Amino acid sequence: MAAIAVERGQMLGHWRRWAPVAVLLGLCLVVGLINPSFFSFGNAVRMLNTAAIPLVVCMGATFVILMGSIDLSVEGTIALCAVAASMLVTNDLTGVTIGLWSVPAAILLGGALGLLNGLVHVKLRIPSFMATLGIGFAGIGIATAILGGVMVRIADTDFRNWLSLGRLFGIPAAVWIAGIAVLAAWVIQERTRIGRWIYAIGTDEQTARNSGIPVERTRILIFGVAGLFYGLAGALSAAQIGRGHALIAQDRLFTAITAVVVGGTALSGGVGSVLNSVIGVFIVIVLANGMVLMGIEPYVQKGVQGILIIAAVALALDRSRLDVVK
Amino acid sequence: MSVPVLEIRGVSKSFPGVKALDDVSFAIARGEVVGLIGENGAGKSTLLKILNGVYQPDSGEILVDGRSVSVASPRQAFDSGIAMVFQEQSILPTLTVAENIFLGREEEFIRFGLISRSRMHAAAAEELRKVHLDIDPGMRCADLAFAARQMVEIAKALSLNSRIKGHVTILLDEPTSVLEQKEVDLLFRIIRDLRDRASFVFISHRLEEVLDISDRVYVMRDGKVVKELSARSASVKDLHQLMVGRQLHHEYYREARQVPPSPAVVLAAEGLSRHGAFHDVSFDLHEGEVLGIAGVVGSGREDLARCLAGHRRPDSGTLHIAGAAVRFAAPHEAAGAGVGLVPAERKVEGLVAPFSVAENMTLAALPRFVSHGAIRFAAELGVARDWIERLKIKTPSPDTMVGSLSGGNQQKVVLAKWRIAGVRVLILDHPTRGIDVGAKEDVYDLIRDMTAEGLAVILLGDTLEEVIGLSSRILVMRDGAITARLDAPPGGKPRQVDILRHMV
Amino acid sequence: MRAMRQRLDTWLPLIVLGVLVLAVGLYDRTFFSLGNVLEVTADTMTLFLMASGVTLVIMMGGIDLSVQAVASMTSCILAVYLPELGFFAIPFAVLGGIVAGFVGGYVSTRLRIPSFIATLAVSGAVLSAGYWFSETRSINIPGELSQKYLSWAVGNFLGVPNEIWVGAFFLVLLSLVLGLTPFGRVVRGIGAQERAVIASGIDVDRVKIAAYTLSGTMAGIAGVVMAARLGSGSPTLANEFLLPAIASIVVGGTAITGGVGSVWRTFVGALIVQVVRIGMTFMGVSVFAQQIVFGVILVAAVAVTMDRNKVLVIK
Amino acid sequence: MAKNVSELPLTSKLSRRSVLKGAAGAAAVGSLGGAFPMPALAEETTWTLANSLRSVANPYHATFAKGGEDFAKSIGARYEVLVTEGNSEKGIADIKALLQRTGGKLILNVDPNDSPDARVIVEEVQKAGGFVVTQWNKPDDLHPWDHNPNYVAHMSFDGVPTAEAIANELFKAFGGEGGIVALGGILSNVPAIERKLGLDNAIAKTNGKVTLLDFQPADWNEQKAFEITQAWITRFGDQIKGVFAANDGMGMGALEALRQNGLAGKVPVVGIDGIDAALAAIEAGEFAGTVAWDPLWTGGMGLAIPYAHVTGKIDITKEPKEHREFYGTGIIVTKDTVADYKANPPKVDFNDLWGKATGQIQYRS
Repeated sequence: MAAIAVERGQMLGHWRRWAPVAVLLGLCLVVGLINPSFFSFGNAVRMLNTAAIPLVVCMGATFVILMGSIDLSVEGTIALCAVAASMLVTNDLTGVTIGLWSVPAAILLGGALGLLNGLVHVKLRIPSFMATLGIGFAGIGIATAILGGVMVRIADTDFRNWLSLGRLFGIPAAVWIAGIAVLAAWVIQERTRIGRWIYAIGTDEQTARNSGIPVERTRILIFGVAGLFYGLAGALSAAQIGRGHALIAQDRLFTAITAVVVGGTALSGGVGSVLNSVIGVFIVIVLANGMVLMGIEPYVQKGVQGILIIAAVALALDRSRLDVVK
Repeated sequence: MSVPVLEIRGVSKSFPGVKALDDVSFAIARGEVVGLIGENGAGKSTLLKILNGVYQPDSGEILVDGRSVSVASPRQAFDSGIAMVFQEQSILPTLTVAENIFLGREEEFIRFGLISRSRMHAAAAEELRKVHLDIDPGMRCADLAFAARQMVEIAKALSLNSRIKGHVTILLDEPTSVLEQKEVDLLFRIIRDLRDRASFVFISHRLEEVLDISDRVYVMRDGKVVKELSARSASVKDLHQLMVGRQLHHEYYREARQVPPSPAVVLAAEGLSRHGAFHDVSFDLHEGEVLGIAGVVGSGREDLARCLAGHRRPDSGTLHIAGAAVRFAAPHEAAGAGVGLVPAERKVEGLVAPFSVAENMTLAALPRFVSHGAIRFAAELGVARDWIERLKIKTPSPDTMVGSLSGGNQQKVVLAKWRIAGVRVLILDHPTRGIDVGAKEDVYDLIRDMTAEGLAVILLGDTLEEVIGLSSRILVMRDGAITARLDAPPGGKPRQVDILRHMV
Repeated sequence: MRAMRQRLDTWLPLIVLGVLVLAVGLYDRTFFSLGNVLEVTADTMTLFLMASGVTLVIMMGGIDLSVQAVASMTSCILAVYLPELGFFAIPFAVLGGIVAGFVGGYVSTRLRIPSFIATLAVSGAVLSAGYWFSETRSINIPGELSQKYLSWAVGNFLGVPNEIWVGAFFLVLLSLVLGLTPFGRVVRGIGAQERAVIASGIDVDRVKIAAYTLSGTMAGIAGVVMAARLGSGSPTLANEFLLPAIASIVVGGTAITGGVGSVWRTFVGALIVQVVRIGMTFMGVSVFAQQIVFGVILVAAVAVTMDRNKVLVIK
Repeated sequence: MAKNVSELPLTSKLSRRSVLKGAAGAAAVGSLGGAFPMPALAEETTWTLANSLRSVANPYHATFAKGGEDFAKSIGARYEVLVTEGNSEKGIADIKALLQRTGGKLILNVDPNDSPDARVIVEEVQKAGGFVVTQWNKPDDLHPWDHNPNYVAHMSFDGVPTAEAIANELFKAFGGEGGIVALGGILSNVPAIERKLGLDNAIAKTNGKVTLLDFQPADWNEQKAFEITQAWITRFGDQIKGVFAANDGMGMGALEALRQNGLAGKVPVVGIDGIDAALAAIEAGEFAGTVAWDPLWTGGMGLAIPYAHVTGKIDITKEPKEHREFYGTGIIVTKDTVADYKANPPKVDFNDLWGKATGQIQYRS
């Protein structure tokens, strides 16, 4: 069958796939040249530690974005789960103590909130932007209402050690957990049915439906899966700072979306991967870390960050696949 | 006929304002290939979508092996032994070949809750072998050429054959519209090979193909089956007549109206090249001529057309419009110079579906309908009404959403858009793809009208026959270069074989 | 039937607004007083002005996340330069918004970066600019200067607060631009099917950049009005405005995916957002429940108002 | 770390009650009706009291709101809490709505979201005939005596000497010599500016013994503080002898970053606000100190003073300027004083209107 032209010239496309990594390496090089202590083992561990929670968050956010949807409930879900987790371990507010069981509890709560996002979005036919925005508001509201303005202080050393402070081979527990979360997300993406269906739905929902994929159910489930990751991020957040409160996830949302996009996942859906987001998270973290290491004037940091992010996306995003950019 | 493998009885289906199917009955015997033809809007696609579980019938029943079944989803259809190749390609570019073939039915490869890549790829390789496509199942479909994707699509439908015990039915909704002759031949060979295990329903606008492959043909019109006949005893002309419901015009391609081109050159290409697409292309385009470009997919003709219309940039070479050198960086620059493109992907590039007929018509000429910064709606409506009448566009009103019109009428709106814009050169990329016979003839008439008014047309036809019939001159392309230039005056048309020789 | 249903859809945002107003008003009659109605409307206008320009961007299927930072920055420019430049400080401040909008549009279209990221990044740069103009503090606008140059924004005319006149002026202006001009039609077309608009020989990039510029301009004007109302400029003046602004647009029924929408819908949407918020204060909803109620009502309102006629896939 | 509940400082105990209330609020979401009180059928005859603040999600403002509630209960008046959620226009619109609903019979104690808001709020309240006390933020040229009698007073805490004092506690904790890093609030916030100034003063007075290695604004955000502190540890390593945070939240973020690197308790941290977590950290020897603001007092007294005027107990227009614009008392809490502070939390006497005032507000420009 020589007559059928099988492949298209894709040299550039293959190269593009590695562009986010190149951006990350370039960035590390620049920061490292200005401040060599960037390359120390200690700093690597510290950056991994800082990246742990954003990584977990981005795993969930990537799935939703790959479907072409968006999840703005990130902060509300994390806050509520963090508050729940900290109220279920030894603390100064409630008498309930279930120790490490609070972690699965937080994860499940996150999953439930995610399902709620999905149900409202799919069943009421509301754009995910609005459904998740509303539920995000409500999540923070509920966390505030439960606490009445106080913070829960966690006194459970086990909880904090297992999720954050403890170290294995010199690497903090949070990093290991984030690593497991990334692995889980990768397996879900590559080796499960809904993982593959995410791409199908994100690329062309109608075709996905015609192929017999239960699109509505999958959408709801994916929001649920994303919620599981936010739930874990909630537990990790509580363990990291040893407290639970309604504002614990402040600024997590835009950081997460920026990381996902900088990593090369398209907001229009279908293109990208959780591994891209891992690179994206590190680009964002190195950028923030580098600002301090390089001693950039505080009030221009936001501006420099903005310009660098534009540059990173311009280099990293495989725009050859996008006919139109929205 | 013994018990049909698949039968529908008295099926009706209505959409708001339209009765798409009216008491349709239809049967397929074991191992049979049934052709299904009809103009656009006759109800063929609706019928297939009901068989495939995308739509639910309002009344009537579906029987598989004589038993009444309900087909509530594509998945259920599949489990009942019915698979479909869609008219709009349903291959997802972001997934691999293997994933596309088994999309929505991955469970057979699941071990311990996870998909086994190796099993899936092995099974996919098996299916690909059937369609003689030698590609890696792990390859992303985005990296495949268009025709190869279509073959993957066909492999996907045929995979049903090895998944289901017993007899299966495969629905093919215009599988050949993007295929070249060689691929069509291959497809037909596969269909014939599989007849002991499968039955086929075949839809195509290319009636010769339908007669070639089918045993029986159903003709539909206005949501009803108007005739069922044996393919052996029917001719293309019969089928035309039955579909349209009127006498077929004797002279299909309006050769009599082909005007001798004027000596005035409106567009001249000199040594145009684009890396990986075409190289050193030179030609003149005269006023009032239809210049056909023939070539297989991959010959570079699509890329050439898009370069001429400013959608892509050539790497080298010059382009003159009416004697002046031009370089187009974007479509709007080409349009400004009087070059328009009627794209092959009508729904994506041709029309803004939620816009009204009038809004679409004036889109390329908006500044002309503006005074003091505001659109003159009355003038716009007037022009739209005028063109609706001139092109015999069937639409309730100029304000109707264009997305609700049939394919043929949509294409006329696209043509009207460029006529209103007053282009001097119009590039037609598969202008009759997926539109029915009656509308095709209208489009041919329109092309003759345009050339009579001095427009120059570049035509990338749907079939070779169409290119020959319409063109005054024909360029043949192969592997990115022009391999032949043929004159095609009325009465002195080149034969298909003469052109094919230069194409492959 | 279909036509009637469509006509009803058009009025749904207004109906939702009416029901909400009625609910609050029946609970507390003082809500209905003319003074209060004018007051509530006037208070909504900065939100509307900020959302009005973004509406165009969202109708194209893009998004502009920089408006909050832009409004804050223009308030700083105005406050810094009003004593020096007098009246000309106003166009100068708005110019800041124009430039920011243009840059966002340029980066998004020419560098082909998704608007979400492009405008988010521009927002960072604009924030830095705001700090630079204001030397990182809030700057007072002396009363007499405000009297002299900004009374068009904060005074009264015919018993109606000037904010409403300003808001109404831009409502009409932008509605006319969107409804009557080729620009407006192309904006709508880009949201519905961008590739077809490109293939029709329209310079889409130029229109897109223009729309982003307009969005920045409106944010700039919103910043000026806000500075006039609060009598000062501050680099954080418009904080927490972004999400309510986008919520106003969506609650009005404009599809976030583009193609469908209008400025009057955003006007009504902003009023809905405001009435829900103020209504909770009127009805004495506990602050602990307010955010929850707000979230739930927003979702419910969108469920009712969204114009789904022309939106095929809801993402 | 586990501790006996009876040892908890005052704010926690108070909050425990609001937890129950909050939980009830959350439960009411299911049946929204429960969240709404019955409409007042009779015309309002008494004054409504209200505190306006940023968000009940942070402990300082939650306690501030509680202080207002305590006072309202003590006189049996109706009490409302308004939140700005960080949005100036929302805060103002809410206040206008409440003025409308109460027909102007409103006593308002407001912590404006941004200093410019204060002028608009004062003008609106004056127009409606209500009474207002502002806290923390206001433009320098806006004075209560220019809006008699409705603008009753402005209360604040002088960030400069406070920050200077707590910075000195930090220096003392590491022996008075070496480098420190400092976390600031949102750059343009008045308290953030004042606290930075106080820190600078303290450093200047050490004659070069203490150096400021780096200053970064963490926007009052503990997460940001965590990340910045991590980077500092890389950049400066053991040059860092102490961490100054412009509020306790950021201080806690810095402390956790230190803890991740085994430095908690070795590198002292100071904060400002006096939240529970900070007090606990002081007890644990990880914080060198904090400044407690007594939000119960500010939350209640901002209502008590105008109420005294309304009921004729005082005539505010005749009060001296140091009773119209005054600083409250920040209590420095360190390892030495924390036990005493927790055992004897500051008491609030609503009849002693200016007992805790510490002088008229000074303007530096």
